[in-house]
Amino acid sequence: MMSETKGIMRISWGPQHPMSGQFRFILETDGENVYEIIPDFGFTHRGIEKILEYRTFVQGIVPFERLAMVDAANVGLAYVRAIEDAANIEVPKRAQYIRTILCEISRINSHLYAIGLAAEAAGGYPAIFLWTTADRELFLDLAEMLTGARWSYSFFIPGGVRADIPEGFKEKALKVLSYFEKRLIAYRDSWLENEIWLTRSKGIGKLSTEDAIKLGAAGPSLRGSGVELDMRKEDKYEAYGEIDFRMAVQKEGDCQARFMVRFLEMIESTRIIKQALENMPPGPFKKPVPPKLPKGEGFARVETARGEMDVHVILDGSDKPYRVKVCAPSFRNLYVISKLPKLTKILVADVPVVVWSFDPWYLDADR
Amino acid sequence: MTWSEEDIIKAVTENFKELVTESKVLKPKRISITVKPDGLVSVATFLRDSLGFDHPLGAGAIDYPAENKMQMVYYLWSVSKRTIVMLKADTPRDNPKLPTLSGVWDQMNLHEREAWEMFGIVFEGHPKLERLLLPEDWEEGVYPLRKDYKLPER
Amino acid sequence: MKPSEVKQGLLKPYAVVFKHVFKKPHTLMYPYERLKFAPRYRGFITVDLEKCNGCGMCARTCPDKCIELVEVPGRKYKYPKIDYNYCCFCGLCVDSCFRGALSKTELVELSAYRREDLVVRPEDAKPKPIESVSPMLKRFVAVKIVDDNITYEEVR
Amino acid sequence: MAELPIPIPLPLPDWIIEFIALNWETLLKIAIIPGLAFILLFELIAVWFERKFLADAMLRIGPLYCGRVAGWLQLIADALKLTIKEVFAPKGAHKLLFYAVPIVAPTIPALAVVLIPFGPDWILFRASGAGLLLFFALTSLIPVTTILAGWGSNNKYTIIGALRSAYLYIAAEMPLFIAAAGVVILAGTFDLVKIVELQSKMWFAIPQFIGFIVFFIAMLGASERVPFDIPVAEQELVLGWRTEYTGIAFGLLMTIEYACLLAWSLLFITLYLGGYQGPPILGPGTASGIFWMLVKLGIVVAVAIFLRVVFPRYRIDQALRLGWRYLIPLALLNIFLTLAMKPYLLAMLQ
Repeated sequence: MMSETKGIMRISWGPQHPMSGQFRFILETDGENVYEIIPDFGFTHRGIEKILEYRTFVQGIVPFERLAMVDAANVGLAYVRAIEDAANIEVPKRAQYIRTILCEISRINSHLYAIGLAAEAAGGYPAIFLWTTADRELFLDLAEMLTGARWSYSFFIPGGVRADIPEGFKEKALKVLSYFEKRLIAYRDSWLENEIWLTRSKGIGKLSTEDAIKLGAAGPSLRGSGVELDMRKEDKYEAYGEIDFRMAVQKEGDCQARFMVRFLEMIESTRIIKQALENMPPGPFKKPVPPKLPKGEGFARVETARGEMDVHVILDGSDKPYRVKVCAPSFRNLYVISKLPKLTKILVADVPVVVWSFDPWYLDADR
Repeated sequence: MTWSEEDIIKAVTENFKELVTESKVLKPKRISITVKPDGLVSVATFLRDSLGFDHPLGAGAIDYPAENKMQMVYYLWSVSKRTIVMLKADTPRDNPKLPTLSGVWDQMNLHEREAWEMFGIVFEGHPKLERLLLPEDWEEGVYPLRKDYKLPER
Repeated sequence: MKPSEVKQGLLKPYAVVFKHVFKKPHTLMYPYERLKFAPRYRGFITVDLEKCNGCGMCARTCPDKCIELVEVPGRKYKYPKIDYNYCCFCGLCVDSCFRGALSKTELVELSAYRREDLVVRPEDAKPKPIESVSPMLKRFVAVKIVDDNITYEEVR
Repeated sequence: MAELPIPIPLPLPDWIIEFIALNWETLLKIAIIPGLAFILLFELIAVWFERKFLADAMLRIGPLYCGRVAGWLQLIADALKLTIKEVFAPKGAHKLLFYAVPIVAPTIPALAVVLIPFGPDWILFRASGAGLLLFFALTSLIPVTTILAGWGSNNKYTIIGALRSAYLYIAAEMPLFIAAAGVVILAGTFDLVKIVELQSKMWFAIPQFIGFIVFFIAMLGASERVPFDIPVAEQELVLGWRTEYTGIAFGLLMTIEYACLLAWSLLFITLYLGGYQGPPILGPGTASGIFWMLVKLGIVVAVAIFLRVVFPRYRIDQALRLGWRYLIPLALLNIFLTLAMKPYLLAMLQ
């Protein structure tokens, strides 16, 4: 429906756009101010919830990771934990630690990707966009050494992990982490305190605490507005109970705050990996699980890099799940983006900075 | 004062004795409340306003052809109570009809559109019941996530 | 804009980025030098016809149904034929094989001109050296991290 | 028959040889140093330098295979590629304007380069003592061509891009005038050669430090370098007013950006960094003057180009606010300071 006020035109900030990714926002604007953002879902809908009903549990992990492949470990963990919750499977201690390590590697990987894109959304072709890609290579090599694949690990199975830590992994990981900490200093100096980045991101796309809760933002977008909700602290799943790390929360709720939350979370992730490597318990890394699981209902909440992903699994006694319902964090973040013009003033030139500060993953939203 | 799971259930069952068909604590910090369709909106507003469940996580439907019913599940969470409530409502499978909750939580608008196009549940009072994820030329009446829709074998 | 803000916000980023000009580039000249992958890398899958007894476990666990058991002339059992058009290299088949007949290799240069060439029959799923596939390859390299610089060193 | 320093082997009619013999010097100036070859060569080198130098900062290699050494042939290859591509006007575009702008527009900044002195007597057009005025008169024509191009392409997005580039240009040009006025007050003349002569002992950058900073920032705005490359931002709706151009027309429009950068940085050097002044390395005459001009040009352009990899870009309203609220008052302050301390500064200069 074309809004009647004169001079409003509809622009499709659409799938065919340098900064939009596989998604379309219909902006109602008068050339400068954006009055309404209408999200248009469904460009990358693959019907993963239907595919999962045709796959056994171990086979189902491979398509499930395609929901947010950049953060494959955390997403895979959500499905596996939901099945384990439904069938009350206990995971050995060592497997929990290995899972935590791979999840944090995947989180750093995803946050680096998000920071690179957010920097490029602000404009030009800043060097930090390429540095993040170069530094991600090291974490991809770490994951490759542990699981055998760089992106889609499919390393978690109900009952544990598929393989043990290879020898030499700990030394290489510690070396990569110390290198990464020095690189984070270079990022902070060249970008976080960058005066022009601050003018482009401070105070833009402000999301207050009540709105963040009421509209249902997720992950760094929620913690950027001062809400203290991090599933790793909430449920203390896997080995997060025994590892001490701080929750990154910022008060202002603007693009810079969300960017800062991701940056601090990367620092915390390096500390988590170090502690997990230090006190890695001995013992088995996998518990045999029968292919057919008893009838039941399972629910899992995992803090992926984009936010809290909730998976509700219903088993009917066969070796395939009866129904898998995924509450994707990017679905909620995209919804919050569409409500932003009513909360704060957004110009057309702000749209990429605001969108990429929520770091939406469109495949995750469309399922 | 910290609300335990039982307090929340007691609070809900007292106010809506005949509407709540079943409510139980699945796991610590996780409650499932099943409600009759006509009491859905009132229980939801009660949950949101007085019990503080104002952070919607999502909503989805489940198809039970065996018991000829479809169940719509709303996942809600509260900052103060730190527990999750699965608000469930059943409707008969042949013509599924449910009152919309987009008035209570605005985000449910999108979830209900998805449930409508995937399962065929009609939400009365929904402002814009249209396609969300499926392509525009998807023919009417075919609901892919129902159990009787067979995935073409590769 | 106070002078400290100018130094912190404008001059410092300039200096930090300028220092990166003197670092070595992290990019590799791919056809001439190639990374040495980890021993567990899931690439081209080779079939050992002696060990395999045609049980079909791998065909059942494959999520995308790309393994099919076919007759091999001159042998008793049926052996897996892998269709790399649909394979996503998840490695579940290798894990599910009790007799260890399938094994992962480091080879990823699998491009072909026709879709049929991507379907690899069991008898020619032999381990192939990488030099045979990418002729321009001169040396293998591995990443060497020296405090905050990355260099590539030759590896045999 | 004036003698020719080097006999021309070509079988030319004698009246041409006569003509060349008479004013070979101005022909040399037009063709080579401040003339056509210099501007085109500068563009090729600047674009190659930008792609190679910024690639290093991004830890990658940049153009490599074109031309045996470090991809120097890449730019000539690109230029040739553009000439082969087809140039067509969109439906309903104003044919005359659409095709006129790519031809007219690059000439204006190129004309501005003519006024810059490369040596005490190595200047193409001294404009009888009003070089600076003519320079500003010429460069203020550039937004006119961008608006004509934007309107000529008959596409409402290019109109927005062209208008934005015009706003930006006005916000950047005002501080440039006022900062240059500071130099004129100190030097007392508009003649660029005299301004350079005055800087023999001390460059004007030191007494005019505020003007120096304002001029550099505003120069980036005027030539649309990174913090201000808003009209060509990809997150805008389109690629600014250049969207509808293809082939060599697009190539010519690209040269405007670098020709502007060249013109403004040359003026920046003559006003603040002592023009062709410098220790006479290649002999006393114009040779060392040209050498020093090129060295200073290299440094200034390198610093300006490197900004692209360090900073994001401003929003249009932030850029305008920066221009109107910070740069212009600073430039005015600079004028008052020079007026107040003129005798002491002149004493410092003698």
